[in-house]
Amino acid sequence: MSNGGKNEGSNSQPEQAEMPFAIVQGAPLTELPRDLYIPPEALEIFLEAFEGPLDLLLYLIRRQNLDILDIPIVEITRQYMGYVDMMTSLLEQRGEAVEGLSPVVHAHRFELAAEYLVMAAMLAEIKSRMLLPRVAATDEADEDPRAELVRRLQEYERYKQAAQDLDSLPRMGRDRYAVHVDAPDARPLKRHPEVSLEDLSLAFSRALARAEQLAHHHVQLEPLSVRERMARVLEALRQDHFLEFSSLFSPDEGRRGVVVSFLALLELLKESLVELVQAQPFGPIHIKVPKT
Amino acid sequence: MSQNEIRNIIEVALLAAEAPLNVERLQTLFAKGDLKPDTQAIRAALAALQEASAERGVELVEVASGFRYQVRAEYAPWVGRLWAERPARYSQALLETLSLIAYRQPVTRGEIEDIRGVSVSSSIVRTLMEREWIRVLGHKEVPGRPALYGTTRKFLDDFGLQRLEQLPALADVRDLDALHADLFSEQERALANAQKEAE
Amino acid sequence: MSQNEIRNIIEVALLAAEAPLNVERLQTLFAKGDLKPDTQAIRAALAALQEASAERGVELVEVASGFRYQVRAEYAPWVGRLWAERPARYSQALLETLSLIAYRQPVTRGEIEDIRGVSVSSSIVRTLMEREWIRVLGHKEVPGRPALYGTTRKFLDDFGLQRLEQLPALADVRDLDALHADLFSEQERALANAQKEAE
Repeated sequence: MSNGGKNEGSNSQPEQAEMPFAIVQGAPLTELPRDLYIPPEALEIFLEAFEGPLDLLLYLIRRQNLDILDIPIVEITRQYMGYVDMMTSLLEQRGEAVEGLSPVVHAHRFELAAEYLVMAAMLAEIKSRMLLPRVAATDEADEDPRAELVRRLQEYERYKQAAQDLDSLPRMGRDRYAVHVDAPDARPLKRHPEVSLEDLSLAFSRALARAEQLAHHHVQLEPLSVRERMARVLEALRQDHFLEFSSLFSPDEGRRGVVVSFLALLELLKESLVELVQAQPFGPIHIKVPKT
Repeated sequence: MSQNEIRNIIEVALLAAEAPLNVERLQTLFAKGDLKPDTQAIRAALAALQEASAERGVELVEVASGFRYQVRAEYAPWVGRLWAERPARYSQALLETLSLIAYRQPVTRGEIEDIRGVSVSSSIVRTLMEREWIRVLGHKEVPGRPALYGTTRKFLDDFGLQRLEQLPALADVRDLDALHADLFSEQERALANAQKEAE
Repeated sequence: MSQNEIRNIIEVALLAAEAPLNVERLQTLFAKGDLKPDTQAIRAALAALQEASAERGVELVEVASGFRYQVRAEYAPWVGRLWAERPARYSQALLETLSLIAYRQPVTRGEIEDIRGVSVSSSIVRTLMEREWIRVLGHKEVPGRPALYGTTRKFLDDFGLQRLEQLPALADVRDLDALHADLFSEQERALANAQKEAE
C-alpha cells in the first residue's frame, strides 16, 4: 500500500484514528503508532484501542505503510521487556487498588502486553529466518516463514469485518423495539399433571407391598364393584339420610347386581357406616346413618 | 406530519412503553421540528386509535397515569393459556393415596394412613379434592367423625373408565399367587360363585 | 369460532407474549373444544394480521423462534425517545467474539483466542451468556474438556434473523497478494529473489 490512499480500507480502520486518541499527561495524543513500539505512557490506551497485536499489525499495514524490515526488532523487544518490568513493579508497589483498577484488570493488561510481545518475537523470528540463507534440500519443511503470519492476519481480518457486519444488523432494543400489551384480567392457566392408569395401579401395588411388610397388617380387599356400591349407598344417604332397603336393589341389574348390593350393605354394616332400622316386624327396612 | 403519522407514532409509543403514557408525555416524543402537535391533536389521535381497536382483542384505555393498550377481558383466558404453568409431577404419596381411595372407598384418612404406614398430608387431600377426583361421601360415626372419601365421576372420566370395576384387577396389579388368601375375602369368592351361576 | 376471533386471539397472544410465538405454540392456545384451527388457518390469520398492520407503526415479522410484533424501523426514532438511556453499545472485542461463535460454532474459547490473537475475557463470555446470545453446546473431548460455544435462538431473534444462514456472508480471504505485498517490502522481495537465484 505504497500510495497510502485515504479512502482505502477506511471501513476497517479503527474509529479512534480520526480523533484525539487520548489525553496523556494533559496533552492530546493524536499520533498513532508508526510501528510496534508504543510509548509507555500510552500503553493502556493502545491496549484498549486495538483488539490485540493482530489488529494493530493490520492497522499498521493498511494505514502506515509499515515496512516490516524497518522495524527495529531489538529495540522493540527491549522496550516491551521494560513494560513488563514496569507493570510488575506497579502491581507489587500499589497492591490491590491501582487507579481504581482491580489486580485482575491489571493482570489482564499484563497478559495483553505479553501478547504484543509474542507478536514482536514472531516478527523477529521471521526477520531472522529471512536473512539466513536457506538450505536447499529442505524445501517443503522450510515453508516461507511469513506464510503463517499472513494466514493469521487474513483470517483475523475476516472476523473483524464480520463483527462490523453483525453490529450493523438491526438489533432489538437498539434499532427495533419490542411491543408489549398487558393483560390485566388474564390468569395463568393451571395445568394439572397427567396421571395414567398404570401410574395409579403401580402406586397401589406399592402401597400394598409396603403394608404387607408391616407384619401386623392384614389388608383385606373387597372387589371393586362392592366398594363402588358402598360409596354409592353412602352418597345416597348423604342426600336423603334415610333409604328404603328395597331401593338398593334394582331388578334390571340382574342377579349379579343384587349380590353386589347386598355385599356392599353387609360391608357397610360391618364397618358401622350404616344402620338398619325396622320399625315393626315384617315392616319396611330402612337404612340410615348411625347416630353416635 | 400527517394525522396518520401522528396516530402511528402514538400507537407504537404506547405499545413499546412499559407504563401508561399521558398526553403531555406523548407530546414530548415529537421534537419541535416535527411541527409538534398540540394536546388537542394528541387527544384526537387517541380517540381515533380507540375507535380503530373497537373490533380487536386489545383496547386503549385511560388509567390514572395515562393511556395504555391492554388485552380485552374477553380475550384474557387465551392469554392465560399462553402463560400456562408447566405441570409439576404428582408425588408418590399422592398417587398411593388416590389409589387407596379408588380401591378401598369409602375410606377414611386414618384407614389410608394405617395401610400406608405414614400420615397423609392435608395438602394431598386438598389437591385431590381440587382436581375433583375425590369427594366426601359421608362421615364415619366414630369419635372425630372422620370423612369418608370416595372417587368421583370425573375421576372415572379422566382415567378413561366407565365403571370403577374397570380399574386394573388386583391380579394385574401384582403377583397374586402367594397373597391370594390375603387379597380376596370370602365375599369375593361368594361373588365369583354367584357370577358363575348367573352365566 | 369465526376467523375474526381467531385473528384477534392470535393478535393479543403475540402482543401479550414476552417472546416470539411460532405456529405450533399459537395452536396450543385453542382448546380442543374451540374447534381448534389447523396450522393453515393460523398461517392465514397471521397473513391477515400482517396485511392489517401494513399502514401502521408496528409490523408483524417472523424470526427464528416465531412471529412477533415490533416497531417498524421508520418509527423507531420516536420510540427511542421514550427512554432516557441510550441502548447498550458493545465493544469490538465482544462483537468479534460473538461473530466467531456465530460463524464457527461449535467453537472453543481457545480457538477464538487463536484467531483473534488475544485472550477472550471471561466478562465477555459472561455478558454474551447473560444476553442469552450464546450457550454451551457441549465439551470438546480434548484435555481440559473445554466448552464448545454456539449461538441461541434468541441471538437470531434479537438480530432479526430466522436462520443462521441469513447472517451476512463471511468475507472471502482478502487480497492475499496485496496483504503480502504490504507486509513485506520490496527490499525483502529482492532478498528472496536473490536467494532463489542462488539455489
